[in-house]
Amino acid sequence: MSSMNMKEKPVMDLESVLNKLENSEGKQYWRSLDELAQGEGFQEMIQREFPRQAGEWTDPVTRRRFLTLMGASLALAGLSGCRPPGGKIFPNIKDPEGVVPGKSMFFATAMPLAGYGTGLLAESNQGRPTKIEGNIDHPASLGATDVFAQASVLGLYDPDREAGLTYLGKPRSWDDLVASVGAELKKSPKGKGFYLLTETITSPSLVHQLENEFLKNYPDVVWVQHEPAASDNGINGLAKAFGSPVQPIYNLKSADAILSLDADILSRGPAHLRYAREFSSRRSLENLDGMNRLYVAESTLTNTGVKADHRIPLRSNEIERLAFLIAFHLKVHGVAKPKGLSEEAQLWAKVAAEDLSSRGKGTTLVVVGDEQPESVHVIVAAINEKLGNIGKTVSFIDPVHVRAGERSKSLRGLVDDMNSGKVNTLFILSANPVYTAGADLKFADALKKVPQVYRMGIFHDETSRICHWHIPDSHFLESWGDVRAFDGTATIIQPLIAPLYFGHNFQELLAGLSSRPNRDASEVVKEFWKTWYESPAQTALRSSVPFEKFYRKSIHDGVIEGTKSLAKLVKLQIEAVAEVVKKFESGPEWKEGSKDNLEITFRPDESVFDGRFANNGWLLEMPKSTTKITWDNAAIMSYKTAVELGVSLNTEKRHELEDGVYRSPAKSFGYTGGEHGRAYVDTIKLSIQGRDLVLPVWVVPGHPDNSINVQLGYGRERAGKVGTRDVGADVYKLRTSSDPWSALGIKAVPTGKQHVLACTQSHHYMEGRHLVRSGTVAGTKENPKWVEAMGGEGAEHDDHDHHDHAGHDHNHAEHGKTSLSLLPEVISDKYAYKQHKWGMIINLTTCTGCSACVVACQAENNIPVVGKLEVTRGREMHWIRIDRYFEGNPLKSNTLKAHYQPVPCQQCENAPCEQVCPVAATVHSYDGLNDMVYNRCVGTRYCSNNCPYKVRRFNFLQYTDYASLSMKMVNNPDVTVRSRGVMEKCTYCVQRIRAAEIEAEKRGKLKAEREGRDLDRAKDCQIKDGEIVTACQAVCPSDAIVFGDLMDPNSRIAKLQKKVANMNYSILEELNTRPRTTYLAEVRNPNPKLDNSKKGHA
Amino acid sequence: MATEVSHTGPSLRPDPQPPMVGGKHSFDTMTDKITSVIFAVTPKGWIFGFAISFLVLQVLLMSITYLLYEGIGIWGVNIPVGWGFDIVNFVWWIGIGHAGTLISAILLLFNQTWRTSINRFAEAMTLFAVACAGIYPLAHMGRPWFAFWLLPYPNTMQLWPQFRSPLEWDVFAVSTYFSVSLMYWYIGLIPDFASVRDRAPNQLLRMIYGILSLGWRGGSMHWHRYETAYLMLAGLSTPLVLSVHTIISFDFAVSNLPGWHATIFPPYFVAGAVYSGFAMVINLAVPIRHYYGMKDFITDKHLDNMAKVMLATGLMVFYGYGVEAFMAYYSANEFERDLMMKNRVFGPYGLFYFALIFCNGLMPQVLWFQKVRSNEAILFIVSIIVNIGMWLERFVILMSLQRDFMPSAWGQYSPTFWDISTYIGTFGLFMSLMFLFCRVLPMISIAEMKHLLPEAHVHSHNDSHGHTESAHGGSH
Amino acid sequence: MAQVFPRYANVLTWVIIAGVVLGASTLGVAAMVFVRSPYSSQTQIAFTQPIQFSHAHHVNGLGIDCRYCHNSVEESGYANIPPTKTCMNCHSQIWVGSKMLEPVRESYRTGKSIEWNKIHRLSDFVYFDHSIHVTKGIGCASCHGRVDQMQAVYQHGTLLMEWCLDCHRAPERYLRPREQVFNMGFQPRDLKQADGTPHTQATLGAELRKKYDIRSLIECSTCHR
Amino acid sequence: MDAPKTKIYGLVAEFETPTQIVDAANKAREAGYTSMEAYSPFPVVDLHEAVGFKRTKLPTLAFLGGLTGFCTAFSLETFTSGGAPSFVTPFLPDWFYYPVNIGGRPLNSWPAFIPPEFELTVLFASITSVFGMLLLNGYPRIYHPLFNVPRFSLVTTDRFFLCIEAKDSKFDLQGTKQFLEGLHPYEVSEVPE
Repeated sequence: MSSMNMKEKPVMDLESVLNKLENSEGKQYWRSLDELAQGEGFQEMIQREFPRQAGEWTDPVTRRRFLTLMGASLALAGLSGCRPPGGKIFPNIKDPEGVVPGKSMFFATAMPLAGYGTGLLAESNQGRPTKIEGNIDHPASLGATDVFAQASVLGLYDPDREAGLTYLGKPRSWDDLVASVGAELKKSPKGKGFYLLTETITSPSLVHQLENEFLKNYPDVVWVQHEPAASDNGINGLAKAFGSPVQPIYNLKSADAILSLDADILSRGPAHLRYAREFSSRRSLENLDGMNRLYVAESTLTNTGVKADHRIPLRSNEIERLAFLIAFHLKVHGVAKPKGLSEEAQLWAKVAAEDLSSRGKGTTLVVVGDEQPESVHVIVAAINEKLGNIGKTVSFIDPVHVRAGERSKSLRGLVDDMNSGKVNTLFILSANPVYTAGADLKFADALKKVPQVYRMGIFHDETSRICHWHIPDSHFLESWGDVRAFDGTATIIQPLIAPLYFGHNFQELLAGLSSRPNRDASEVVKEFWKTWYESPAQTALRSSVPFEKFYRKSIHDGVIEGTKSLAKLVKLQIEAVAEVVKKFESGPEWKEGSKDNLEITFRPDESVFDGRFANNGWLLEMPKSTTKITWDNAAIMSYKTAVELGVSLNTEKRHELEDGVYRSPAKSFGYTGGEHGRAYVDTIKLSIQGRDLVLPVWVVPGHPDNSINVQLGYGRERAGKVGTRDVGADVYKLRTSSDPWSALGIKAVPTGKQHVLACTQSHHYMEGRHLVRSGTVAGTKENPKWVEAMGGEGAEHDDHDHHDHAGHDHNHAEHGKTSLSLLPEVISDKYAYKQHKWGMIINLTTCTGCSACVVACQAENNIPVVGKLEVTRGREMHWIRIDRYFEGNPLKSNTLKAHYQPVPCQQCENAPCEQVCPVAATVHSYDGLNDMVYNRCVGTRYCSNNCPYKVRRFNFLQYTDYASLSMKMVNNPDVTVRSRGVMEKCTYCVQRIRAAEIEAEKRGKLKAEREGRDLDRAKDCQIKDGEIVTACQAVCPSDAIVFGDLMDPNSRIAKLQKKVANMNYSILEELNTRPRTTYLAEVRNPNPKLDNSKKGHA
Repeated sequence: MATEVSHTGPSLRPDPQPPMVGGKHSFDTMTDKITSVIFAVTPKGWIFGFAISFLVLQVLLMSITYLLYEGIGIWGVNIPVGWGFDIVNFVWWIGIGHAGTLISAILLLFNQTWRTSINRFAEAMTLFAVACAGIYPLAHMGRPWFAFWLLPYPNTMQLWPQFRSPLEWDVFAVSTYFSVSLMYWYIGLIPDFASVRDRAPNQLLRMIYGILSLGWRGGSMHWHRYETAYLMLAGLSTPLVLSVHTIISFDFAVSNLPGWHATIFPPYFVAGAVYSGFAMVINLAVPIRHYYGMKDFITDKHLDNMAKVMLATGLMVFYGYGVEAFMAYYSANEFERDLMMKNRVFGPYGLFYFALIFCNGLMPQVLWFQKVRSNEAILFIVSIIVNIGMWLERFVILMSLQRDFMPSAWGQYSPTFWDISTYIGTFGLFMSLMFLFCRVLPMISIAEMKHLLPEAHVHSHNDSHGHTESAHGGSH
Repeated sequence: MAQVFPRYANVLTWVIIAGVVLGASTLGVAAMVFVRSPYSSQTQIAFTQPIQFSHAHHVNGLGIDCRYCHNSVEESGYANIPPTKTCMNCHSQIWVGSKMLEPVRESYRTGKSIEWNKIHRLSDFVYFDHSIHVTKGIGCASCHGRVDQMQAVYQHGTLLMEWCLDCHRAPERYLRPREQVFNMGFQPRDLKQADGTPHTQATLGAELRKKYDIRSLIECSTCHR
Repeated sequence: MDAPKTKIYGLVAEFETPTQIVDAANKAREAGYTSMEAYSPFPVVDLHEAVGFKRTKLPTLAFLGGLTGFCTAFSLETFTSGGAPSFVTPFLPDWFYYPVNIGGRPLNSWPAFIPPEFELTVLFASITSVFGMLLLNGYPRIYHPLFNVPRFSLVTTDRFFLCIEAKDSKFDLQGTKQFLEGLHPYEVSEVPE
């Protein structure tokens, strides 16, 4: 279960997989299940496979929203090995080797996103992938994952994938397809008129197939790439700067000061997990002097911006100016002082530049977002060069994806060719251009002119609808393949389950078209790596290990050694820089932003990315980290801009609502637009070049004025049952291929109508309570005890003795001494914790609010999706929520400070919830867990009322979907599936704790037996620190969550608690609930010259 | 035999007090007047009224059925506001009930003869109100079909209820309250059942009421034991009625929520209960005395007294609000303060708070005036407003939930159609039962009323006279 | 005429009252008894299986160890129902032609599972782990009964929570030495105490509980997660 | 003394005022009659003493009932939640003992146990007093010889009856009839068994 055990049965796992999927026996094993699936006995077993309880779908909207089942029978392949069902038992014909019935296993694989891979370990319960963990050995993961990887298991079972291979809607066989494509290719000798449209491709084996087989045989085939959410500005800019296209690799570990220009390094991009880890390693509270400093100038509030020590919001088109300004201050190759920019921006740039230059060479880093124009990348390259960072904090490698730099351009070319009739055949691989292509391209119309279009994709979506052929693609958990990470490291993608929805593999198609047609994907991949292995470059490798061994090891480890790209020696092209500078200075005058000079910026969405995840309930319901909006996108703007545009922020107005959410009799609050769940906001009509779109307005403090940010990926017309109907608005309609990231000259007019946003936290302020305790390095040096002191203020005017008690009492609580209670301590009598005392520390300094923990928890604990309507009623079910508070004056965007605070169940020792439960459905366990017993709960909801942290969640309706069978397969068999009317909450992943405990007990018992002596639990049955890893902890990229045994003095958590005791506090400690979950204060490292938070702590 | 009188203490016996019976009445006419209601042909008005109530009762059944089918998600409750109309109405109904017990028990102990004519239907009101209240704790559960887990009995899980929970206390309090009130009401009825039996026009009624009366004959020793039991019950239900609403208030006071966690709750909940209870009694008494022409038994004096009680309890409640606000300020606990300011007074439900201050605090001050107290129309309206006020009070208290410790979790609550229909439905239940009661049971205690007549007095001089006579007789 | 009821009415009343009181209480008791009865807990009921597999024959007669078929019982929470292959290991040599075994052979041919009827149905919210119980010295027979004497398997215990608690409250009531776990017919008296007198469950249990340092776990999350 | 031919329950005399019945009862008592009973529409001051009854034991019963109630609740709460002292717990049956750590509260949270204890005390006390009253009075008894006397039905309206029962040793039809008539009743009538 824990990351430790993941690596316990290596070879065995591998063999079993190979068995399953390579030798015919294995195939037999899989297919037999399909046949099995037809028998009604099997259906019945499936019915019984998971708890069947009373209650049907109730809330119509939720029902519509939630995935319901189609084609169950096939979806159930691989299920029969699971826990025995209620009515019948269906044993295997032959147990797959190495599979211990009832035990889950982990397989290394990787998830490609926009071409780039993140290494994963997928947990399989008897052939059912149920959970994703990060692969510690993988450079882009380091054990963490992002929300997309977590949610990928849900995507795997998504019944909407079920479409089948069709031609004009009629079913066709794979062979028909191969024949038909072959015919198309042969129409002209060299395949002229055949176009191939793909997304970004980094897969070495696929590239090899394409370039060395396919394109060799058909040289006139045109291969076009399209990646809506990626920009080539970076690569092209650096190509200018260094003469050849390169990709930057940052080393945040050794950067003391970082300046980020509109680059959301901590939460976006193929390497963000790694960067977040590296960044947090430099924000350690144990070593305040070593803390780095982060300056962020950005065009919309990102997680990186929230963590910044100094952040200045600038319109996207001002960032360039700022870059030049800084370059000027750093005296980069004759950059003159650019005009314009506000006073404070200029000051900010000056101070930042001074800070950068004042530090040693190669100890700083300037990063810039790919969305920024090439010129900025050039100038930043120059700056980094000037600061001596190149080779130190930033190095460059050859682009990882092939044909770098043509992604953004080439689509236009294709459209032109389609319109001019040059295209006879178009094969679209996974991309969804009809939806994602720029509005100016009118891709759909052009597509209709192509006589024969093939579409291979996971979903039968907007594009498939107007294509002749639809070929169901296979999910990465279903198919063989390989992918490269941001730094070039390659990983072999191995399937954990046979394709559920007739999915096929593009590489098999290419193989089919090649001279050696019948190779399946696994063979193709293996073959490629064999050639790679035999290539002259790998002599060393060959001498050390035979291929089979090497290949298996590579699969098992999830990384192929020797594939990491080497840093390139680059030389800055002075003239290129000079040219850029000249161009900039001769460029247009700076025009201050105003309501007539609005800017719009487009960014991929943190839930649905470019739209490809638009049918994923987990992601849609995940509150976005800064806005806390679910199930929607919005036009994000600053308070000032909203007022100037005449958006009414008084949400009391009773306008017609689009959806039938009942009205709140209560008035809502300030510009936050209502509380918990329901937010009535005005909608605004954005129009640009005659195209317009209506979006709800969401005001975010700290957003640059006169700039509107919109997120891609919503308003899908054919996403599936979950993501199709009125889920957000499609901003691609506003986006042109010419300026895909930001555009000027947009008109914004309030519609006077209102829209209901499902927002899980729209109360922005902490109300002067010290829930998040935030301070500075300097402040801490002055007064190391400030955190505790704040606790005092927490109960500020509270009678002072009382508070002091509370204060100390908390510390004592650790040793279980004094108490505020008049009653004697239970803990001191028979309920003294004998062996374990589980606890959790959440580090607010490093938490980047990325929400990976939220989705991970949902995946691990079978947490249902409730749908927008229920969220608007304040009934979302997430066991861990990330609170977000703002500080500062909403009118002064640059003074803004924001804080993240993940809040799971605090596992109080004096739990208020337990005392009020009439049926003892929530009680304490022998190791101090606050157990929640679903099957005892009668649902009075008193516990939730009495929970000061409001972390309990209630099944107001039948949220868990018992109706759709395929959805059951994603459930974690170790966790009870809750029914209607039952309270639930974070359990510290008790299933993992108990599993580890059982293992430890067994270990100890056998040990004692071997040594022929009595068992001594304390000695023999120890659980290694780190053996139990909670789902949230496992995925956390910034390592902000530490879980462990407070009684084990050597555990990481115990040590941490001792080391930074002065930073350790618990929320609402004055209530004497004695939470087991405590927090480390948020410490920033502002530059004294800019520090606008005068006192020690904000 | 002064000693004897003292040992029984207060009793059904009349004391020299202003007559609480108007008009010219003998034992006979009085019995006749009260029982005749039962024997009379069903009046059109009654049929109409009952029909309406019964219809509304169906709304309740519908709502409950749908609730069981769909789950409490059909209500407006959410996180953080886990309790809404359900508990508001529960507390409100229970509160209504209290006047009945108070009138029949406490006033009895205090020898208030004016209770006699109203205690019977006041007690009925108690029972019916508690019945309505009882629906909510069951219905508001997520899994009502497991409600029996709150009862202690040896089960196959070997589990027991969690006795530290106020909700568990409620189980004991409410069930005890209901059963004691029921018994109290019933033994009060026994002699009257006998009267009805003996005047019944036909055999069937004779049999029915004969069984209900258990064959009551009114022997001297029976009366003696009867009085004793009745008094003990009065003595027991007095602390009981206080404890019940105290325990209800514990549901809130025991929690740690700002706005709930207050020691003032028990007393001012009890006061509030009596307050609304009396209001409800007036709301019932006024139409009844009109409709059945019982002005002689429920006199203006009765209304006046009840109005006074309302005024008194009203002031206590008002004081309670004051203390709440003051404590919030004086405790210097930021959460309490914020709750008071950011939630109650100026929060989203501020309107309700001020409304309740008006309904319960200011408006009832008119009861200081004799003129108002003697004007049953105004009294009726005032009582209705008070009942609304008391409902608002509970609502405002429940709404403390929506903004407690963590601003991130602050939320709002708004009732749905089903919240409201359930509430209205309970009126259907209440009124239907009330109508049935008026129709088939003696709505005023006959036996006790008889005391209020001068003929009921034993002229003690006859005692001594009797002695001599008997001696004389013996000499014969 | 004033007399409403006949003389016997009094007796009748009391008879009725007595009847009601008695009836109610008996009903209550009956319910309590019922939920614990084999009928409601489905114990002692042998289902007909697609193959008349006799544990008695295989365990008692042939002396095959439990773990030969239920091979994951020591390492996993789930004891495993043997795959057809396991049957065929022997039955590809012996009783090859037997009519009775046709379903096995068919399953092996067609790759279609044998549909056994499930005997032990534990609620879905209970997480029972075979391996730990076996490791800690709880014999198969303690929960499953004398499977070695069952022609057709039936459920031995009620699987009610009280049934589990009976042991979880005081494990010594059922503990046996580790090596005896798979010994169906084990009796404490087969073992001698230090002083040579035969063990009783009491003495043995106490001794083993100390030796194995076994806790009494009745906390909820031990089984419910 | 000659027993009457037709079996009769006793003789009943009807009076019109409370005062009369009290006098009558006193006289009858003084005349040495023991098994008699006076009936009235409402409790008449000390009539039961006039007839010669003692005070009832009901209060004692109720007290005992209350005590039982308290003990029931106390043991239920303390024992089941494992709060009993350690020298008791070994003797508790499994099913009556499930100690769990509830929010760090002691197993014996006696202050929290008070409300149910109080409620059960009241409940049991009330039940005993009510049913005690009925049983001591011999109710339910829906058939009674007195109902054979047509005018007896007035006892629930405005008439008072003194009944001297045949089982009284001093009872003889004629003498007793005369004695009763000597009390100037409204009417004296025989009560057939």
